[in-house]
Amino acid sequence: MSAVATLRRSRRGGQPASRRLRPWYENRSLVAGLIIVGIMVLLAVLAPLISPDNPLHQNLDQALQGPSGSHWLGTDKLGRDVLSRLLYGARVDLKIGFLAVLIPFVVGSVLGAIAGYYGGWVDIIIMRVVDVFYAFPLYLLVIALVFVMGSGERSIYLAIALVSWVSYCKIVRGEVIVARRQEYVQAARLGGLKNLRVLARHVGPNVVSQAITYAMSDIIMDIMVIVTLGYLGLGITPPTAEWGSMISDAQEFITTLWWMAVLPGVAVVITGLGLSLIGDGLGDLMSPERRR
Amino acid sequence: MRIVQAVPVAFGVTVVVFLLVHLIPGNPAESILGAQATPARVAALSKQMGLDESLPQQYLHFLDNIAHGNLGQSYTYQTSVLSLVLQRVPVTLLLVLYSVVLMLIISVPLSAWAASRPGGARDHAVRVVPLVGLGMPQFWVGVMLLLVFAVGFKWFPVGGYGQTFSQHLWYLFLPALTLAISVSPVIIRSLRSSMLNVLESDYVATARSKGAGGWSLFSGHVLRNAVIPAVSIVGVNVGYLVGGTLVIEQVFAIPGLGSLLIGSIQARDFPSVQAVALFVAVFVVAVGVLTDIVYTLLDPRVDLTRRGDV
Amino acid sequence: MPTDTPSTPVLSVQHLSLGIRRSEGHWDPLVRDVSFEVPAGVRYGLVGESGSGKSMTLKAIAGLLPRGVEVMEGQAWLGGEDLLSMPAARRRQIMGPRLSMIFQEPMTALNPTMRVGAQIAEGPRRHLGLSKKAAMDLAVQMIARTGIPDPVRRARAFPHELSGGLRQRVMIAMALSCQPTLVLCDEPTTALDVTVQDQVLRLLATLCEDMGSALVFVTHDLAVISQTCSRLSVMYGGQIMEEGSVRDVYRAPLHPYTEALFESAPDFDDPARMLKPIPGLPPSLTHPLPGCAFAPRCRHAVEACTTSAKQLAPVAGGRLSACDRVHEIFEVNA
Amino acid sequence: SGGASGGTSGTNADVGTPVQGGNLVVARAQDAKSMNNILTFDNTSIFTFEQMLQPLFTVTPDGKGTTPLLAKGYTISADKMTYTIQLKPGIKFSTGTEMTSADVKFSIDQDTKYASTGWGYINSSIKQVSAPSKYVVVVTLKHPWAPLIADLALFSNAVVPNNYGGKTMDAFYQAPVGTGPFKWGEWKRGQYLKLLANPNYWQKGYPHLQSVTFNVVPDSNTRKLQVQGGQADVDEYPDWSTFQSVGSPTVSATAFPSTELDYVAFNEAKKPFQDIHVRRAISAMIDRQAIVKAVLFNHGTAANSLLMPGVPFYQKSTPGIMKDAALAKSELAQSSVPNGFSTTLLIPSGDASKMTTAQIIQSDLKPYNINVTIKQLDPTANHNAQQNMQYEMGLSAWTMDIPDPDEWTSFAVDPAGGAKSAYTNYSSPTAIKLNREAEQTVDPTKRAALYNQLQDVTAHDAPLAYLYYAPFAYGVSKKVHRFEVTPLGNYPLADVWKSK
Amino acid sequence: MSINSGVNEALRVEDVTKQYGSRRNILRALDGVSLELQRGEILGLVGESGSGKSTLAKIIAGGTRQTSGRVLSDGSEIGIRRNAGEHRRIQMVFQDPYSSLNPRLTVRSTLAEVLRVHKIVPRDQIDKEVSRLMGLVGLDDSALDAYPGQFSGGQRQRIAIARALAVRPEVLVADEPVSALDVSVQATILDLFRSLRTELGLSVLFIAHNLAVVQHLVDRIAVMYLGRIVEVAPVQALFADPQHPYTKALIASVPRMRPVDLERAPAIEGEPPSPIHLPEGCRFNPRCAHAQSSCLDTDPALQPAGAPDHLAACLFAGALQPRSIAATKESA
Ligand SMILES: Nc1ncnc2c1ncn2[C@@H]1O[C@H](COP(=O)(O)OP(=O)(O)OP(=O)(O)O)[C@@H](O)[C@H]1O
Ligand SMILES: Nc1ncnc2c1ncn2[C@@H]1O[C@H](COP(=O)(O)OP(=O)(O)OP(=O)(O)O)[C@@H](O)[C@H]1O
Ligand SMILES: [Mg+2]
Ligand SMILES: [Mg+2]
Ligand code: NI
Repeated sequence: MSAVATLRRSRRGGQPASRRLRPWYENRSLVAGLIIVGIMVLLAVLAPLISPDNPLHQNLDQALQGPSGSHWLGTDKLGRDVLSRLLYGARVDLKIGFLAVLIPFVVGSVLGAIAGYYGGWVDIIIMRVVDVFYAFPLYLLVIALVFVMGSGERSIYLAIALVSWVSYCKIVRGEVIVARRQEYVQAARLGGLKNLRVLARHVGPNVVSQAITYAMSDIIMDIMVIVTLGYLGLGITPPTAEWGSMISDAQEFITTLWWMAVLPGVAVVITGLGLSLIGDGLGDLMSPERRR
Repeated sequence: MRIVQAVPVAFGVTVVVFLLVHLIPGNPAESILGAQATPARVAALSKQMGLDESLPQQYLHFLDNIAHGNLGQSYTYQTSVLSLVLQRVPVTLLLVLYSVVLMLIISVPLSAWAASRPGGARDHAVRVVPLVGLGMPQFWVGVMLLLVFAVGFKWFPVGGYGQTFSQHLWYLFLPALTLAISVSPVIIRSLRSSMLNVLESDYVATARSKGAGGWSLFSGHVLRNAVIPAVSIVGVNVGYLVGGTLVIEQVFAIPGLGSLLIGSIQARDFPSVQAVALFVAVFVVAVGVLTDIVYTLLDPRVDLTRRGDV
Repeated sequence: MPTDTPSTPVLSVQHLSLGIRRSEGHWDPLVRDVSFEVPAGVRYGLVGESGSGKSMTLKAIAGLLPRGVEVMEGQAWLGGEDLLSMPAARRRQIMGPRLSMIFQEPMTALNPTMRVGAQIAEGPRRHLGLSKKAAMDLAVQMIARTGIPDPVRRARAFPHELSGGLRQRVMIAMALSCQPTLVLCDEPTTALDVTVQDQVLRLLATLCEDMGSALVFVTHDLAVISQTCSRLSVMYGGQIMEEGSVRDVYRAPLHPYTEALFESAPDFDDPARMLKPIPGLPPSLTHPLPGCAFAPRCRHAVEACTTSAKQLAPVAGGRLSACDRVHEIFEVNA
Repeated sequence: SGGASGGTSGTNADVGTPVQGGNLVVARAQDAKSMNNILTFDNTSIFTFEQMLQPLFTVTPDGKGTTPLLAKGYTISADKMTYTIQLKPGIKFSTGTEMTSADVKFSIDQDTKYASTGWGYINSSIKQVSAPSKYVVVVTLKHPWAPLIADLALFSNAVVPNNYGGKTMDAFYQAPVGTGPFKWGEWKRGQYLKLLANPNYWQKGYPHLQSVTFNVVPDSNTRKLQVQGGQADVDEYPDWSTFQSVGSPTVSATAFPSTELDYVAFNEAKKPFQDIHVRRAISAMIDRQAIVKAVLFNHGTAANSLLMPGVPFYQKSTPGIMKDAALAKSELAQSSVPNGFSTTLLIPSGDASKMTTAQIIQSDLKPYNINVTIKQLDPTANHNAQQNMQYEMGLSAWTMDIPDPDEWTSFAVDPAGGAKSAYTNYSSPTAIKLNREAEQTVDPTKRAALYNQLQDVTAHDAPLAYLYYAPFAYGVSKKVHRFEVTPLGNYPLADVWKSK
Repeated sequence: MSINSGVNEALRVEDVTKQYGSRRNILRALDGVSLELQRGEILGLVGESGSGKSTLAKIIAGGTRQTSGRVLSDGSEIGIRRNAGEHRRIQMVFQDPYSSLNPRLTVRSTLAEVLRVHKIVPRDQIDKEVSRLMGLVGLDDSALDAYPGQFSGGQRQRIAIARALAVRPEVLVADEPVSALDVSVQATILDLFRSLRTELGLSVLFIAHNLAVVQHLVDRIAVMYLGRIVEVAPVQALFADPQHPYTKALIASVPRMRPVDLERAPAIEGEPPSPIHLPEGCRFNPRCAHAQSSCLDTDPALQPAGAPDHLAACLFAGALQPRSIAATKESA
């Protein structure tokens, strides 16, 4: 009842008369995240130039060595240089992370936006489908699908895409429902703008930040999925240098040569940290009204 | 309302479970029989599996069988899948519940601690450190915990499940902890922000203006209100926890649904795979419904009949 | 009736300044050098535009400043004790029996998961040492006194089950349950309908009178002040511009800002009067100008107004104004 | 014993007097699948039911011969077509009933009956089994058959009560009854399987243990930690990579000599592997020492022959192809694809050793412009792909189940053996003839000569690229005594004991 | 019911109802509302919170569909699905200037978008038109490339009005356009509305909860109570001689600049009943000081009371004891 009234007057003067927009570079999380991920991307791009060795080059006489002058981070069980593999792994994992997130991001966001904006039956149907997929834990479906489709990069993309669009759908739908109630969206609609235009120009940009924030952590999730698939013997086809398969290869040495699993793990962690910082920062930046 | 929604979802789940096996390229009977495949056996099994029928017919059969509690025979163990799954369900259930409890024990104090000084050093620590946990594969965390607490300190057994209930609790501690560690970052983050919301809310100010402070404020006004959003977050993450058991049960040699699933997948024991997927999905849906009910009990504002259009 | 003599006010705020600490030694001031006194049993109004620092002042007194905002200097004396430098434990003892607060949004100011009776009873249990049962009885009694029908049943309701007006009555019952000497209200009726506002204002006044509690009443609505209070301060840009009795100020303002405010506000009984908006924008609190905060928008402003800081000073007849040119602009009759 | 060298052989064996009682805990990667000894193919199950079900003959500890177990002895008729076997009297099933020739006849017949789906093909030379008296069994053959006694030593011919003691086959194997040192306990599928000491065991004083528990522990690190922590006594199959680290003050890491041969199979149905030069060239490119080092951590040896050192008639001097750059070059030059080609190497997923091997082979072939793509399929699909010949190169291994080379050679070189010559389509008339002759030659010397020739021919034709002979790795608690694994992989537990 | 014939009518609402909710819990936000708006007229709409003011505004502007009834613009019915032209004719201004502008678009793009979509002016003249609009609402061109976040509430409200004016509407529906503003700016927006009416001949439906504000601006007033219009009259007539007891109470409740007697009982008792469970008979009867037994079973319709252009929905309109506003005035 008076919820309407409450909203009416509480905003009066909520903000100082002219709020200075904080420029993006003053956002500490965002900057830190960008630096971290930027370094990672740079390392990945420059891998052919800076890595000390060919990541596929085997040298069995030098297998399983600890860090040393010639191999800064040691060698794996085929005598390959771990540092080089880490650097090249960044290429594969960042690529997979971004690609695997892209399709579900787009598909999920679009469906979520449609469900949230139009509501009614469209919403009910889409959301029931989402609920169905949501009932299956990510790992379960991905593992089962990869088994069904056979291991390999393409199956992994496909399995992840099939499963993880639901999260984006849910997030974007929720945000769109909130945004739809915003007066500027109503104003746009009453201004006679077409639904698609309202969605794309007025709703979309204001709701996508949550999805992007989620995508950042989703990339990590996807890398984890790959790592776990590797553990179950379903990962990326060898001998490709890739963090997940490096971790799963090193799995048998966890109790002895522990750093072999830790190093790629650290790479994943750092990337994850960078991405979540970016996510946090973007969240702050893109929704100025949502103060932390 | 949620219960009504759960019905179509349950049907959808059966469709997905059904398609999971029937989308496999080639004749499932052949891949099931593997080494022992002779044309005669393949034909016999195809008939037994009803593969000669049309897909919708097969699905109806499948539904009919489920309705009669008949989930088929396990090819590896040669026993009824239902009994196999039912044997495992309590194990996984206990593991999941256990990890939820541990997760709460970890995240509630940490998030309260962080929320008490937002923007401070401890807040940053609590927000960032768990991220590290997010980047560690669960199996890796599990083995490390084993190494330290089971082999090193000998406080816990190295995997297994035990015989009695108290043994179960002892055996499952480390795996449950591993799972708890893996979801805690998410939970801590959202708990922290819901606690912050509560702490900054007007009614906490009101409580302060009545002279409440410290523990009486926290227990009387903050906790319950902060827990309400947390309940749905926990509910959503139960699916993730169940997914985590797949790997964790492997690492800790726990005879739950997860290890049954992985084993069955590797052995192409499709009836078992279907049954586990079905049970897990139904479980997750049930948890969703349960979460809603708990939510309603905790939050007097929610009327079960009127959710969804809020 | 109040026992204190007028010379010992219930509340005396002295040189209160609030700010946001940016870095060591650097502050963004929100409230600057605010001083006023509330005599016992008096209903005191604090009026001003949005962002003028009314709520912050009130929150500082109640010790409920939001995170980041700090007291830079000043005292707030309540019966011989400085509220601002008081230890938290002592403050908890005082909050309720000596000092209580009513908030703007009755919707959000009540704990949504607690029955209203229990919320009212919380204070008396803590401060009056009542048993659970006795405190509950008192709560029901208080509900009845606010004119809510069927108080026993209402005590068992959750806040969302009540209408806005009822919720605000519950807030009043809660604030007055320990018979405080001073009640602070922050726009208690802004969220209510006029008809309900009318009821609530009357109730608040009557109850305070009955209990002998003094009231500090913050609002942006001049008409509401005139209906409720006997003295008031007009705030602008974190400072008090003018102070005096409601009767005097409304009849003849002694500050250009007050004057402009009256001119821009519609008066229901004088529809023919043209409304005159105040030109310009409200002041930036983070970059305060050296002179009078109102100078950029003031139609009487002269060069001097923009250079030197202005102090709230007595003018005549117990009235104070922060305008240097008050004698030139206004006809001051003692 | 044979060429399996490396780790220590035998366990902390024979010190002190055996302690009676105790529960032996074996941590294994997978659960047993079924106790049905005539239909079950996986080793985990086999090694389990072998503790309960005994055949007439058994394998000697060196794995190369047989020795009577339930049988007292046997005689062969002059035409080599009839074997008359005497049974030891007084042998009882775990139920307490005595075992007689009727039980033996039933068991062997039952096995033969399931030839198409089970192990019964091993009895294909048997015409008839009869039980003329309580302790005598007569086996009549269709043709002379040298490996018969070895065949009868196979677990699928183990003796179970006549007519399954009145139960159906399925019901019987829910709780099987045999003459072995242990009897059925309980089975929590996926968790553990427990066997109890058989109080009616016919060898007095055995077994020492009161029970054996096989725990399922899928993760190899966990298995290792369990033995080291004392929660388990035996770690079945520790990874070679961590094998040395399994050893600790309380655990010995033991490599038992085996009959395992790991090889690359070339599918001759696919081009260019029908070309002998291609096969020989690739064989000469593979650095077996490197594989032994990287995969087995030097616990095995490079393989030179179709037969394994633990198998009778293994010829140490077989000229199997080893890494030889010159040979590789010249063979490739003579082949149909002198400039190299692209192909795939199929491996089962989840097998770290095969994955490592595959990567080494991939890198070994690369300099010759042979681009190998590694393709992983889950174990069952991998098996199917091989059977259906839908692969180009594949990694496989073989372990003997009976102490006679025929089990393997028939599988590997005779397309009529049902396996298309280990799924390679290899069909050499010489090899086929040699194998058939050897089967029917009872005289050991003559047999040896035939098998030597066979080993030479296959070494030259290179239908398989032999990689290495690997021993069996075990981590065994030092509290456990007399734990021995035969070259066939099984481990009799009757005289194993555990100190306090 | 309406007195004026259609010629000079900019907008007409006929017997509009709006129901929310389903089966068991039907909420009647609007229950048979009829209203007309003359050309160049500012019609005020007041009423208790939840009485359906915003709902009516949204139905008129095409934001929601009515459950039944008709909306006519220029004498022709505008359908449920509006085309761009129909949208153009009626524009809406919202209450909260902080959420009614897309925070991610500059003022220029906000305005230009509408101009482009509706092809109001040729493309090359969009910039010029944007400047003209800014002038119309009293803003400077320099503000064009700023984001809404950089403006004060009053400025934002002007921008929102400029956006509504961009399509050159005939009717402006303003839902509490000044409630969220400070008094010092409120007056400028009121002035703006007044000048828009005189300069552009706009018809405005002006919703407000502050009677003092309405009094200053509007020509006629409609009072709503629980989904019904209970009284409509020219502004002077309404304040001078309110015919419906609710209107009387509303007027008596307005806080005045002059001190009043707080001891006097409030003008109205109780809270508005739930719109889900409407009372039988006159919906104001539970709170009405004049309620008779006939009020419990007759639901009065809006009919002339006193003057022909003064309508009230009370059985006793005109016959009630005048508790006149004049009395209060004199005492002040
Ligand atoms: N949590 C906060 N942190 C920092 N600054 C704040 C905070 N809350 C309010 N402010 C600022 O403090 C100043 C004074 O705010 P205050 O709430 O006292 O104004 P007010 O006079 O009560 O206005 P209103 O009528 O809108 O309630 C404003 O400029 C506001 O932006
Ligand atoms: N989308 C909706 N769904 C359900 N009920 C609604 C919806 N919108 C409005 N209502 C209800 O319809 C009634 C009329 O609401 P409306 O917003 O039109 O009132 P109002 O007169 O504008 O009130 P206020 O003065 O508070 O703005 C209220 O009871 C409200 O709760
Ligand atoms: Mg305020
Ligand atoms: Mg409204
Ligand atoms: Ni075998």
